[in-house]
Amino acid sequence: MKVTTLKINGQLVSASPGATVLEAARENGVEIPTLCELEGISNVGACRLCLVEIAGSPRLQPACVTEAAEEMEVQTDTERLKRYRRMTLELLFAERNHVCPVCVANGHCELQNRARENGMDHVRFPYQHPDLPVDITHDRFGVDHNRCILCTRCVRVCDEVEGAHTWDLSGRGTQSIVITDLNQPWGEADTCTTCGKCVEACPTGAIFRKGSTVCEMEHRRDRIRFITDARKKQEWNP
Amino acid sequence: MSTQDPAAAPAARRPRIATVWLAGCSGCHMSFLDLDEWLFELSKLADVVYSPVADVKEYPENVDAVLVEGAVANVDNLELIRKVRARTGAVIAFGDCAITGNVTALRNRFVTPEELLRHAYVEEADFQPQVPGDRPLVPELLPKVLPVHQVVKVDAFLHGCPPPPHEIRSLLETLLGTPGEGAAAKMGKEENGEPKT
Amino acid sequence: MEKSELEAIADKERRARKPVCVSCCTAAGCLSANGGEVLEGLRAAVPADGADERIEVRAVGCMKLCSRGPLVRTQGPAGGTEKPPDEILYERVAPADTGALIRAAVNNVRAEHPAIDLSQPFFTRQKPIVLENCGRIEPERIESYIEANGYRALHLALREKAPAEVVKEITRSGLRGRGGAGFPAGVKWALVAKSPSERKYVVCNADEGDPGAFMDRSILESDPHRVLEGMAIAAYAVGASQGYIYIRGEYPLAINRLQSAIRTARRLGLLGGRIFDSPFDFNVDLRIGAGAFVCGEETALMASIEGKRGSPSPRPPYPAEHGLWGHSTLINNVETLANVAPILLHGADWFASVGTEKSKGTKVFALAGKIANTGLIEVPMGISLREIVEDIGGGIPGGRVKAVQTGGPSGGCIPAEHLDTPVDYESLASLGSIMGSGGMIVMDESNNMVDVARFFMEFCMDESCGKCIPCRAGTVQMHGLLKKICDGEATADDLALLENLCDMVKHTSLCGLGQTSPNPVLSTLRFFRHEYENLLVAEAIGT
Amino acid sequence: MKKLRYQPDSLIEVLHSAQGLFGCLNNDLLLYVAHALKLPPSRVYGVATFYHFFTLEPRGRHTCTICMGTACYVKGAGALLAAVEQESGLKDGMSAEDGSLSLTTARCLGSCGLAPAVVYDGEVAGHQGPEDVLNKLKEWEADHGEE
Amino acid sequence: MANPKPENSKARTLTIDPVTRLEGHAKITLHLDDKGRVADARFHVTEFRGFEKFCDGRPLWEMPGITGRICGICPVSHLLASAKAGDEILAVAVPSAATKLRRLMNLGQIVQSHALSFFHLSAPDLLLGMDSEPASRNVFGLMAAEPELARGGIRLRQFGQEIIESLGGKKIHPCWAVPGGVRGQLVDAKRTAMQDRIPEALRTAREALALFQKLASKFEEEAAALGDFPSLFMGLVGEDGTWEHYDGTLRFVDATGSLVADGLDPRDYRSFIGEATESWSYLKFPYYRDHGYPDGMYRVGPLARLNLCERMGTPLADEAWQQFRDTAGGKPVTSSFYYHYARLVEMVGAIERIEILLDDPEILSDQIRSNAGVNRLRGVGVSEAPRGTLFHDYTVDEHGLIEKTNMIIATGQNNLAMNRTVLQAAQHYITGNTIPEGLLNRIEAGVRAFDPCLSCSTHAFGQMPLQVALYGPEGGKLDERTRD
Repeated sequence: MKVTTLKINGQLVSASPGATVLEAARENGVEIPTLCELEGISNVGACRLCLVEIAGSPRLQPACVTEAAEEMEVQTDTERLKRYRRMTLELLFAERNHVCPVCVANGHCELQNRARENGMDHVRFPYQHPDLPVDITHDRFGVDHNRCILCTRCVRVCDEVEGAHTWDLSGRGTQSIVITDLNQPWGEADTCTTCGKCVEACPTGAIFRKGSTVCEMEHRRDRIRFITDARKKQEWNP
Repeated sequence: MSTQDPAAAPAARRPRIATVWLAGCSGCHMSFLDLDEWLFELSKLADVVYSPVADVKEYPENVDAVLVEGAVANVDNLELIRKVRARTGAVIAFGDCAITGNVTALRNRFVTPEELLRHAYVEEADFQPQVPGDRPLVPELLPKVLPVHQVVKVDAFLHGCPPPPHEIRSLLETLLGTPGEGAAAKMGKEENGEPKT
Repeated sequence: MEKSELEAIADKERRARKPVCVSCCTAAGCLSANGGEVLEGLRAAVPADGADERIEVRAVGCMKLCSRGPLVRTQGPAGGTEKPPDEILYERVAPADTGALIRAAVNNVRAEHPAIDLSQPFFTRQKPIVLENCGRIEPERIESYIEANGYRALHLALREKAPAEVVKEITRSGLRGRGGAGFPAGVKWALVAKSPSERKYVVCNADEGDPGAFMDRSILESDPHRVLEGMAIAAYAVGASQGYIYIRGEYPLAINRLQSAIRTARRLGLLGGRIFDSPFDFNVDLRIGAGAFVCGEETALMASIEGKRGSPSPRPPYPAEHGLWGHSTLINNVETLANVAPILLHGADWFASVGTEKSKGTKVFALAGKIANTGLIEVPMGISLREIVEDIGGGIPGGRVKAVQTGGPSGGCIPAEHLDTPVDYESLASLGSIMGSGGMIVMDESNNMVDVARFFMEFCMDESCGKCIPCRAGTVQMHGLLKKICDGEATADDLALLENLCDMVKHTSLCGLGQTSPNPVLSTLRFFRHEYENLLVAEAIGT
Repeated sequence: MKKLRYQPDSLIEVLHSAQGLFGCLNNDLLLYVAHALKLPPSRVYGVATFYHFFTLEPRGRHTCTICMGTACYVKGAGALLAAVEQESGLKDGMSAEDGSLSLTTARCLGSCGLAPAVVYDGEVAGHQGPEDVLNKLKEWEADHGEE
Repeated sequence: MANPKPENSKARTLTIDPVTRLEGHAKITLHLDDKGRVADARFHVTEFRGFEKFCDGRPLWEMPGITGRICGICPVSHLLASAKAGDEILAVAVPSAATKLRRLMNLGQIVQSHALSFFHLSAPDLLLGMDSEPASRNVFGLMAAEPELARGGIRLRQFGQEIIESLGGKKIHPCWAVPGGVRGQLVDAKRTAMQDRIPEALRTAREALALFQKLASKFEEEAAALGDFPSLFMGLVGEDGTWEHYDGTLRFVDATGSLVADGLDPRDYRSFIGEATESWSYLKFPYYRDHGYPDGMYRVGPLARLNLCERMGTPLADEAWQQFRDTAGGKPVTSSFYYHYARLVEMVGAIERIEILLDDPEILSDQIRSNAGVNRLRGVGVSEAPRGTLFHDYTVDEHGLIEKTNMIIATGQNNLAMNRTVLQAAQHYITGNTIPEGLLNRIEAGVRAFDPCLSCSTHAFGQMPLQVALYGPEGGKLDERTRD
């Protein structure tokens, strides 16, 4: 099989044909931080954490949607990228009410992990402290918009994997909010199949199993990949 | 703890550290006390010149480093932290309330503190409901609870709710790594305060 | 439809013309100043005078000097009893004035009503290509457009040129996208033409969202067929058979005129199947925007045409490869498409002779702000800002120019000392601004530049689609910092943080809206830093 | 909808028509549109709330729209807005509780030559000062009083 | 203020700022009459956080984690009261192993908190002396002067903290007790480790008790001046009147030892406890409703618990309890200074009970959590915090979102008594024109005896500066000074 050869951080590496820069980096053990990306669903390039420098490109490119090309020279970890990533994370933390110590996902949160890994030790921007609702009308799950980072993983997994399209975004800009059906209480959303994929996909404590107590919510993101892989490879229908 | 003459020669002077408690639950200080027997080591390395667990009432001058627990929530906190900043070499935001506002800042989603005060002291009171308002005895709440670094410059951040004792210890050891020189010199930070020796 | 039929329509139209022509502006600017009643008044006045054999009243498009509207122009035959000027442009006409104007026109005299000096630089310094028909033809009558050489370029393309030759002609002309960034139109066309996609689309971007810009609206209201013709030529060149015009919902008049233009063009066979008996089919549908600035961005615009939320997507893939419903799509804005027909008719060399080395042709600007003459202007590329502001615009009455803002929320403020800068893509960019779609706002000493930056940031914040973090959350924080500075509560640290944030948002945002949102701050910081610094305080208030 | 052949991509056009007919887009209407176009309800809601044009709340009897385009802003539109906000007690985007008035702003009407411009119930008025706007509001109020 | 300036005879103000070695923010004002005698004294709590409001809208299940953050010293009390309120709302039976584990954690907390109060905060007064040098009158000074005692105290507190950690995974703010039970079981290795430390812990506690008994004679003046007055006492008792810290019913006794009320269901707390507000303090003033405000003053905490129970229920503690009660001739002990004594008795009892629980095979069970949805819309949880009875009262919607919260915290219930103590101490010590620092320290010590946790009581996080202000007879503030 033909492979793509490129340089990541000065190292010559090879990647599967058609692989994105992110996949190429992962295949070669290079970590690029992500938040909106989730294996098994489409990529939207929205969180901007995975931006990398590509020689010859005037703009930074999101590794999750940029295809690795022959002889490409990629830098994933320059000072400038680190600075931008820290600031992106600061913006996220300032945007809503991420009170880690009392969050159900404390200790199992991708946002928290990204902050730690990227050395974001404080937020220079004023916290916005919006007054956002919590919806636990669903029998089994809950959504706390205070902890939502609008990554839209729930929207995509529900649409692409489950096929229900219960979730979508409403509003725009900083007023954006994830909704179920016609912005109804989740418990009243007819289209929801209660499959729980959105719960597993959520990177933070925004979507959780009802009854979760502080620090208790662990997401099983591998379950989504399990389904999508099996489907792609037709594992059950040889 | 012995009292050292602050005017002593720099080389001979023991590092002076302090801990301060703003709007926080005291959990960070408890975690500090969870250093347990290492506190004996600490008392060999430095003088704790000011702390809620000690009796000195006025925050002293020429403090080398201070651990600040809690967020800035009222005018008393504000006054104290400014004084602390002016008199200290290295200000360390100690725990999540100091760094992010944390649980203390949960009230910020309300437009004004008045809403909360009314709830607590008027709606939930059985006898002479009123919002405590004797100033300055009862200090005025700031409109928003603020992390320490949004009020004064902060030199280092120690995370956790509370920060685990071993991290407090490791930070203190870093600060006191060269006893005698003073923590401020070690931190390489001088801000707003008197020149450090 | 044959060419001869086209000529026949034009002839018939010409023959129907009457010696005295009274034109009333019916573009949105004048209509909102009671222009509709003025038109009715003029029409009512004609039969009362029993002069309808000699006089006609025409509802035309924008006559450019919008601030003095409603505008009415009279054109009489040369050689009357006491020779009046051929052309008089009356300003601020009220319905009550109409009788007198008609009487004067019939009698070939100048009415006792204020008129605009047509020899002033506002008119003489313009170079109309895109706007050549504006205010001349009747936008609601296709015959009027055909009389003005309309649809000849389409005929020429379809019957005498191969698609590749059309692309080449556009490439040679040096036409660049008029929507803002100035990407060479020919290159874009060639990319779509080359695409193997089995379906292709042509999209006219009429989502003119920059506050302070109304060029596209005026073109569409005044000369809608010009745009349709441009689209059809583009579609022929790239191999598309379906076009969409994505137009702002805020422009009901332009929507109306476009709808009627599409209807009449289809009726005459100028749109639809086998146009001019060629194998070329082309249909155009309108898509009406619903109030989202971000939809001016190509990928967001396409999402909106598909009936979705207008959120942009990362590029690449570009619309030329992966556009509407995954098919290759050509997107040009109104003004770009309005340049197409003249280029084909007069040739690439003619077009390239106007403008500068790298910026060919003309540019339409909506001149507004504290200036004497606000309105629509079309000038050759390379003209200096000073000529536009001081000569054409007439300067600021009783004041001094402080800065000129170009490019809307994505642009920047150019200070008075740089007024001699030539207006072309590169020069404006070197000053930290952009050509943009053509809004040009002139500011005087009373305008605080920090407040202006805050105003634009508020716009970007409100218009951010919310998809990517730097734009969604970054604009909020930039706006907060600007407000803090304006309110006199910010320290030097805040300003430094603002600059860091601007750098970050510029380089990390997903689409153009975010990437350019810091521009008004960066450009005002560059030239008016002292205004920021004067507002800083030594110590944070802290509460 | 029939005219638009129930195409899912005609959602925005359908919402335009629906709002034109009913004044605002309530949940029943949105659900009906979703079913007719075979779209998920959340998508329809998401689109309806993305665009400024669509409103889910009924508008007041009178609407005052102040243009906040650049040209109007540099010529004092901010003062107009402040005057109306102070007089009516409404903020941008709000409707009075008694349904008498909605206050909105526009991002450039394209009537920059008339700056600052205000739209009263769909009629554009140019060169407005705070007093003009307040007079208009009073006029509306008086009209209503007579009714 | 080691050397207060001579003042004119008419009027002065004193400030003690901050009151140190306390947990929270507070000030004291003293109002003098024209002879320079203390006419009134007030204890002001100066922090406020608003938990009762900002918990609105949170899911019930997060409440233990959030309300634990009310206090870093007794997070376990809040954790348990909150989880118990949750139990009520789920309306489930908590597995008996979970109840035992929760009890174990609460006992661990009582040990650590009492050790902190005695060794870290009050021992400097008792051992170094009320008049010793302020700069070293603290735990570090104790470490220098009495290293063995200090080390013992530190290790005793550590023992308590490690019990909490063994169960909850961390010493401070473990989020382990949850509505319906607890989240993690106890593993055998940790049980053994705790068991190994019991002999040392018990020895230290008993030595401290003996030390206090020996020292008591040196502090007779303080015992009489620092809050010795009759009042009601309230606390939980077990079914047969045994000392209780987690379950049971509420009992009120008066200063003579007579039962005022008994067998009260904590869920009905509102029917017998009222709350008053004063304009000069963020700490509210709970009172016993039947006696009105402010006559319904009652005390809670170690002193109250020992005064109202009939036995401790473990051998060593029973013996110590008897000695304690004998100091008052078998009647309730009314001096607030004896809170210290009571604390030491409780510490011995707590360690004994820890031993019993650890020996119970069920303590290792993994049947520790009941799951359920919302089955009641209101729940009241109660526990005995180290400082006294703690109530959490939640109202939720049908899905479990908090609609209303009320909390009555131990220290708050001592508010009236602390004010009375300050007044008594001030009247006793403040006479004439010079006030030695040591006397001001005694006023502080009066408050300190209650071990007030002001983080808790105001749901505020923060330090407690004690500021003493003197007011003239006409009420105007005359002077204010901060001690240094």
